[in-house]
Amino acid sequence: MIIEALLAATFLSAVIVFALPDEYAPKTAFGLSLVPVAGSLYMWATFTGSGNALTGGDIAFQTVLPWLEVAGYTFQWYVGVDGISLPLVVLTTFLTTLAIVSAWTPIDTRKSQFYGLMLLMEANLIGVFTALDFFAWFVFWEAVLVPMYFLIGVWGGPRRQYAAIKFFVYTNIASLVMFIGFMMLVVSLPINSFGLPAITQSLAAGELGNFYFLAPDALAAVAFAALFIGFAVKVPVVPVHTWLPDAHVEAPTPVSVMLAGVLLKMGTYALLRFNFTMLPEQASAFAVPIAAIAVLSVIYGAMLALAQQDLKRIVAYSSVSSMGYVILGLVAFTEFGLGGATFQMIAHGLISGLMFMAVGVIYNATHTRLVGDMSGLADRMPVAVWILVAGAFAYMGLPLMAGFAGEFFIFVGSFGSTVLPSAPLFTGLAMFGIVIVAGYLLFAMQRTLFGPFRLETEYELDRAPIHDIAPLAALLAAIIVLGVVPSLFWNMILDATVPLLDLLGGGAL
Amino acid sequence: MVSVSAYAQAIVLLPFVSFVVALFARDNLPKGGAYSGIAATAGSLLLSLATLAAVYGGRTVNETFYTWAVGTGAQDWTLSFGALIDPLSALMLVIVSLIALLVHVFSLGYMNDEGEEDLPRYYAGLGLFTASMLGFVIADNLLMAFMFFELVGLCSYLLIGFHFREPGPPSAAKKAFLVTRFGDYFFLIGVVAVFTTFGTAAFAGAESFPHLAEAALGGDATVWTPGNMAESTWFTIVGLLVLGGVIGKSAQFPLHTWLPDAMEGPTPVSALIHAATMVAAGVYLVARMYGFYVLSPTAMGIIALVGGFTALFAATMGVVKQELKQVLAYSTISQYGYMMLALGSGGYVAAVFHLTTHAFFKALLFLGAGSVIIAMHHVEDMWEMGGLKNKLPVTYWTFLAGSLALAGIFPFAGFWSKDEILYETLIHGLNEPLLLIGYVFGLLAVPVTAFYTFRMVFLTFHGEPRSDLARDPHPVRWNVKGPLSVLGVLAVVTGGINLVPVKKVLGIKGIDVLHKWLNNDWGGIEGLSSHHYAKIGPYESGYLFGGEAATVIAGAAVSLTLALAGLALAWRLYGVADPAEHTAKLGQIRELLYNNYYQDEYQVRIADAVRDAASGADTFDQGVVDGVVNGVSSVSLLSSERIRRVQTGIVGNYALLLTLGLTTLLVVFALIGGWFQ
Amino acid sequence: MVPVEYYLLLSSAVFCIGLYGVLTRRNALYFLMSVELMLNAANINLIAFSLMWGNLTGQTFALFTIALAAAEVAVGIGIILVLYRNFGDIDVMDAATMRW
Amino acid sequence: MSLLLQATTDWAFSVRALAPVLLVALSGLAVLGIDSLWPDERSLELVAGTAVAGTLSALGLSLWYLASGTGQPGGGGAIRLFSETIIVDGTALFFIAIVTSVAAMVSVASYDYLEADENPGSYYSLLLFATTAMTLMAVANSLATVFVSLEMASLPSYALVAYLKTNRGSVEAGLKYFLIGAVSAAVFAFGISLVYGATGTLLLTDIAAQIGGVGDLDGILGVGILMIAGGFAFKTASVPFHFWAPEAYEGAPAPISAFLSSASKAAGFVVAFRVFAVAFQPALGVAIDWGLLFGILAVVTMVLGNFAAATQTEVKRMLAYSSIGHAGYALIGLAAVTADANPANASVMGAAMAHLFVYGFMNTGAFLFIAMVEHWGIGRTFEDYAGVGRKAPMASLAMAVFMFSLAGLPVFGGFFSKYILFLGAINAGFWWLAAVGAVTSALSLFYYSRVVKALWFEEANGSLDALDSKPTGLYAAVIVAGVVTLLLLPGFGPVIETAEAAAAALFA
Repeated sequence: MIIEALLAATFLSAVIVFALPDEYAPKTAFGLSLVPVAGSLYMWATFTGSGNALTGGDIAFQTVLPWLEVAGYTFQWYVGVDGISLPLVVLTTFLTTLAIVSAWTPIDTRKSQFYGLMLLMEANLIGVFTALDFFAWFVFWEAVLVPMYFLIGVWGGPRRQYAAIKFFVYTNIASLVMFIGFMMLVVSLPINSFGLPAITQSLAAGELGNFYFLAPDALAAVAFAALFIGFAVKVPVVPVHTWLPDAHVEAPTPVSVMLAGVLLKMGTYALLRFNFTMLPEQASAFAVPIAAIAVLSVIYGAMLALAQQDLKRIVAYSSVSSMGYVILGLVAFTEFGLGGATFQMIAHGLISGLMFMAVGVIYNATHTRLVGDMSGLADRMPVAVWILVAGAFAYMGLPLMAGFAGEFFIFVGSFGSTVLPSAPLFTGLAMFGIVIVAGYLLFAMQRTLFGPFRLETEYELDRAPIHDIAPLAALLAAIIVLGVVPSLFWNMILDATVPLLDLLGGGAL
Repeated sequence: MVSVSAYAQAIVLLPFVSFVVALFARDNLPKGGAYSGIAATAGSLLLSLATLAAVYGGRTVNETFYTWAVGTGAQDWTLSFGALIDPLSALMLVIVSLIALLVHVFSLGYMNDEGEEDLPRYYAGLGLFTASMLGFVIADNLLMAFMFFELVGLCSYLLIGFHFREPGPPSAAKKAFLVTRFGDYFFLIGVVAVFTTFGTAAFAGAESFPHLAEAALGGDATVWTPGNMAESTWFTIVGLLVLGGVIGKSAQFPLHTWLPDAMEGPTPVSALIHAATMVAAGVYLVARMYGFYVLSPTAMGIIALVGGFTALFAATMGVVKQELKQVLAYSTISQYGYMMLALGSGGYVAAVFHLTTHAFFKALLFLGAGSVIIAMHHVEDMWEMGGLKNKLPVTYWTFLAGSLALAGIFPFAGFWSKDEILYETLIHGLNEPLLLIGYVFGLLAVPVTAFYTFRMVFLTFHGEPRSDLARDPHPVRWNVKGPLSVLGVLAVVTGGINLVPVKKVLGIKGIDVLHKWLNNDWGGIEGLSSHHYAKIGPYESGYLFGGEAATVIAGAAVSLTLALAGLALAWRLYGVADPAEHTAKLGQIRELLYNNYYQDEYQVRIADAVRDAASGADTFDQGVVDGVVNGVSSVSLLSSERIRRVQTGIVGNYALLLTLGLTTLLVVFALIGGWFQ
Repeated sequence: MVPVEYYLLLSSAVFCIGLYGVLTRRNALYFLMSVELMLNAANINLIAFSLMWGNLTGQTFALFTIALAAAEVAVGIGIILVLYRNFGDIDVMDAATMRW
Repeated sequence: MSLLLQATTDWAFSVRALAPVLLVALSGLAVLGIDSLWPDERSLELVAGTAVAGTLSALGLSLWYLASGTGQPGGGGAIRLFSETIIVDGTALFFIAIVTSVAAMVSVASYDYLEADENPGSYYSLLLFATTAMTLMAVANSLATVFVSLEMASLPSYALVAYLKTNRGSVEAGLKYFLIGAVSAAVFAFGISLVYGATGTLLLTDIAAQIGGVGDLDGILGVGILMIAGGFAFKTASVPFHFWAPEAYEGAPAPISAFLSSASKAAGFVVAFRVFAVAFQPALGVAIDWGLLFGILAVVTMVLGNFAAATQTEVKRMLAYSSIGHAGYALIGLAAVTADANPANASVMGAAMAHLFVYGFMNTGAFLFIAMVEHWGIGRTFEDYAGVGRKAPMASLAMAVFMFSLAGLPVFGGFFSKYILFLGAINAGFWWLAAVGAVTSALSLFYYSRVVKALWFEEANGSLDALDSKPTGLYAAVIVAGVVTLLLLPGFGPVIETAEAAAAALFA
């Protein structure tokens, strides 16, 4: 019942914060957000699950309750975690708390609504990562979008309305495509449950029937494509990424942190859970185009980042690039590939969160994010700047920081993949991303942080307040700890991903 | 008794602790953290010496002390950190910690006494830099080596860009990191490939990748290769991929361009980078996994050619430079080219020997240059100097020792090591024409080196002072003179650790200490000895004039003659009271050399092209990719506009449309249902 | 006895005449009358078929229809009245402020 | 256990069986009586209270009957009264519940809307009589009662739409509604006469029995069925009989728009469901493939409604079109009916019924929010709605709930009903209907989110001081609708179970 308690506490916190007057909202929200942090850490400490939740592993903190019975199908309240979802839950709670603190400076209107929505989103995110019944999962999945829509639309930048609607409609249409694909699959299975484990195991047993004129093979392929498209938008991968930079640029800092840090991971998490767990053979059949998309995302995303002048846009596009690695790790379908992809979700969540937060701190002080508008900031706000530099190096995959671990696991996993033809070639191409990422981050840093001090906007620069710096430092510490001791998450991740390899007879070598 | 492995870890951790202390204690530290840094590196040096002694006593180490991540199942690889303490790494530990200590001491004079700001940041950077390099040196596997290799890169970025308030250093730091990153890209592919191929990245032991590669070539083991590629081809490719990182870090052609720019960093940092850390890392890496490289003749040939070419190529550019540190920068590139030449032509010991001697004399030269720069109030142009010989005697004499070593003049350290490189290349090249090309490059670089070295010495110290600053230089203190003296001595005597020519010509046994050291004569790790490398290596030795001793003498005579010729020319042209800019006579060639063969230009052009491509991609993304998205929405809205026009607002039209709709349905269903047949 | 098909033809003709009136008349009262014609066409059918089937259901229902038609006219006249008050005319095409 | 176990013909039994209908009718008469007895007093509280009491008691009674199994297979089966022209069964009670709950919300909300009205008695009595007629539609079991109750519902509706006598929009809306309604009624009546001609009866069950033997009269039957379908299309605002709807909803007083677009539509669907499921199912193989007919209508209605809504400038008109689109969704419940597969038929029709139930709350709530805005008088367009979220957060939050629920976001009740409807269609073999439904739903998200955007994201254009008045009745109705819409997500189970059972009984 700990998951229910966690969800209930978070929802309740959201309601409480909604009801508070503005002046109490920020600190109360922070205080209340520590409850889910503590809860998730408790789950982490007492985690006893083993194996993959969908393929018959031992699910931790599991609850199954009947919910609805409709049209011959049973809908359940079914939650639980395994080694893939637990790290993501921890990431969610941790990042939300920090994002809430980072909102103290930039958010100065309608505070109780803002923090309430943040907590509401956190609750739904926890739901996404713990739900094991499709409908419960889908409700949470979509419910994440609504607070996000408001957070961008109400507190965003000048073009926030365009960005919010684009984000909302784009990702919802993607959800619809995914939903249709999944429904085609489920109605063609001889089961009456929407429990994800049941569906996975039925598919693995080869029980898929016809869907109208579609034979099982074709159906699986169509469903795989629909699911992939649906989740690809969320990730996002090229060419369905264009909502992301708009959303990021317009979103206020804490919202960008959540968007890049956790929301994008929903896409890759779902890809792992659905496409690569339920339909591994299709994943294998489509390996080359997917790997091509992954490489395209990495390189093209990095090239786009290189062309940007807005610091936030740079970080936004670099997310596209980084998430391409995750796709590559998934498609490789090896131990280190799948595990590395999952690890990279966590790592990128922390690092992109740090980057957005650091850029936000700079923006709070300078009121500009354009590379050309400033230089030499290291002189005036040293702590923030040097943490930003550290974050940038983490982004570049500096060893002993979390990003390197994730990327290296993916690369070393995918290089020898037997599922992906020409795996060394794809891996080698994707790895070139680590050069481009260094290029654009170094260029941007050189021009904004270093050199003689200059600022085009009329603001006095002060050292950033402690509550701006503290979350940065916390994130940096987490990144380093995870980079030095990846086994904190790696072992449980591996425990949950290795069973998947049996679906394709081993994967590598 | 504390284990040697614990020593090794402590050696790395001490400077790291000084980094952490400097980072967090900041302004509360005496001398901005210099003392803690000195204490830490001194501790490291002592422990390194102890380690050296332990290895001398036969106590080597090859053990894992921290498991970073493990796989299970098919990819049951262990990604770990461990210490590999053998004669090579023990020697390198001493070099690195010694130079680091001296640089720390020197920094007291160069940074503290000069009133620099932000000293804790500087000493934190130095500490981390030293720690990273030491970690790299003790690495027992390729992944760990890569990780510390990258950290070294980070530290160079931080230290080169130390003066971030000026426009130059941040740019140079960025370039250094970016260019080496480009090389590391290949290195990383290499690491990944090694894991995939062998399932391990360990350097030593029965389950090490050089050993497995050897076994695979001998048919005693099977390894993964992509697309069933022949093993020898694949090993060559993997070796060359790793070499990418080496070329980047050791500033070999064509990735050498970052190094001269890196002179923007504080001079002690340059000394550290060039002598003992970053640039040395590349060469050290090749030596570390030499057992793998020697399995591939192609890779060896390429290493030799790149090294030989770089040695000559960089030396020529050094000839025309006007700034003291620029000359030294090109000389570094050139000297590391020699080491690569040696490694590529089977001269493992020669390369390590030159690495050692070079570490000392190049550190000496940089610190000497630093002393000059202090004296000259941070003016670096040699044409502003002159006549400093009498004003800075300690600097002059030590600098001269270093210069003689660099130029390869008997009996200074550089002579012995460079001569051995050329000798090894020659004897192996007699059966391998490719190596002979490398030998010729190396030989041609000798007089050029001597020339630019003494051009530098004469311009700086001899003649009449050419500026007011040179007439009244700033004095330097003990903390500058001390390190210079230590290194000056070393530059003179280090050659003595490996008097191979003497042994060969005169037959005196036991004076080729380094040879025996690296040959595991006092103990070492199986498979990591020079004789093992020679056994499995691709080269046969050949001799001129019918004998080993004759070949030694002939080779030494040629190179010494050439060096002296270069020195003489420099004396002739610049050893006068009021030297002129003779380089102007070179005309077009001077322009070419002065612009570094336009290497920077083309690399900048590549960077620009990439940026242009990026803007193109951006335009494409905004216009086409996003255009489609917005287009879908526009088309939907446009059709919406059309559809809603049906509702005209006039009720008569509604009745008409309603009737038409009903009639149409009637007709359609009448036809379908066949009502009126 | 007149065959039932004839009644059907008659009612259809009346229905179509009414529909024609609906489509062509702009005057609201004519419009109403045309609708009455259409309803009466239904009544003709009901009574004719009632005869054909020999039960009274159709006839009874026709009475209901007539009553409802009367009620409808009552409401309709009321609406036409307020139409006249607001638009000064009872042309049904005039009231076209809302569209699209 | 049924509350009513006695044999049919008993009057007392009939009264009890029809008690929900009668309660509404009596409250209507009471309002009329109050208004007649004290014609000079504006007793708004009294008439509104009577109306609310009448509708709420009817609602409560119908829910009680539903819960206790009255008229349902578990409680003795359908109750047939008055020579089978009236039937009280699960479907009837379910729709009575929908209609009366909408009527109750509208009655509460109208209290504020009629603050300045001279004669609220007439408004409430018309409203209650229309509600009575709609509940009668739910229990009608003969084409005669169907036609009469349908007209009884229409006539007060015309008057209600044109209720604002001095408002040109209202009058124009009333006129258009009336004219199209009159034509449709004529078409409907003509269709009934043809069906009577082909089968010789008006009772639904008898028609079903006769269809097998129509022989040469299949053409007449086919035309009749088509025309009857036209009559229902008018009532449910489906293409091509939908033309009245945008204008009527836009021009009518907003509570009436809510009433018409929710209750009236639901009533239209219940008769359509009953007539086609009970009487005309055998005709599928004989005279006309009306499943295909409704399929075509459903597709065209979904497409037209949703597309036309996308670029509206006035919120109310956008909702009007969206209401047409939702009629298209509900039509799937008829379109997916096939001649044989009974479980699938019941499942998809039950889903459509459940959708109408949820729709009753979310759509009524949305229109009542508009009523609130009309009450404030800040304008009708999207721009006029800008910034309302700041001044009236609770109501705007409820509106956001309605919009997302109408769009079918899985966060609220509208998701499940729509989803199960589409799932039912797929199971019945009509994946193309589900596909069109899904695509148009995706589009609908765009225009629904425009409202949310205007309310919450934009800065107010003008003064919003009018928002300081807090109309209690409107607020209460809107909040109730919002809470129910929210609760229908976790609590959708009883709704869909009841609806499925009721639909299964229709096909039994």
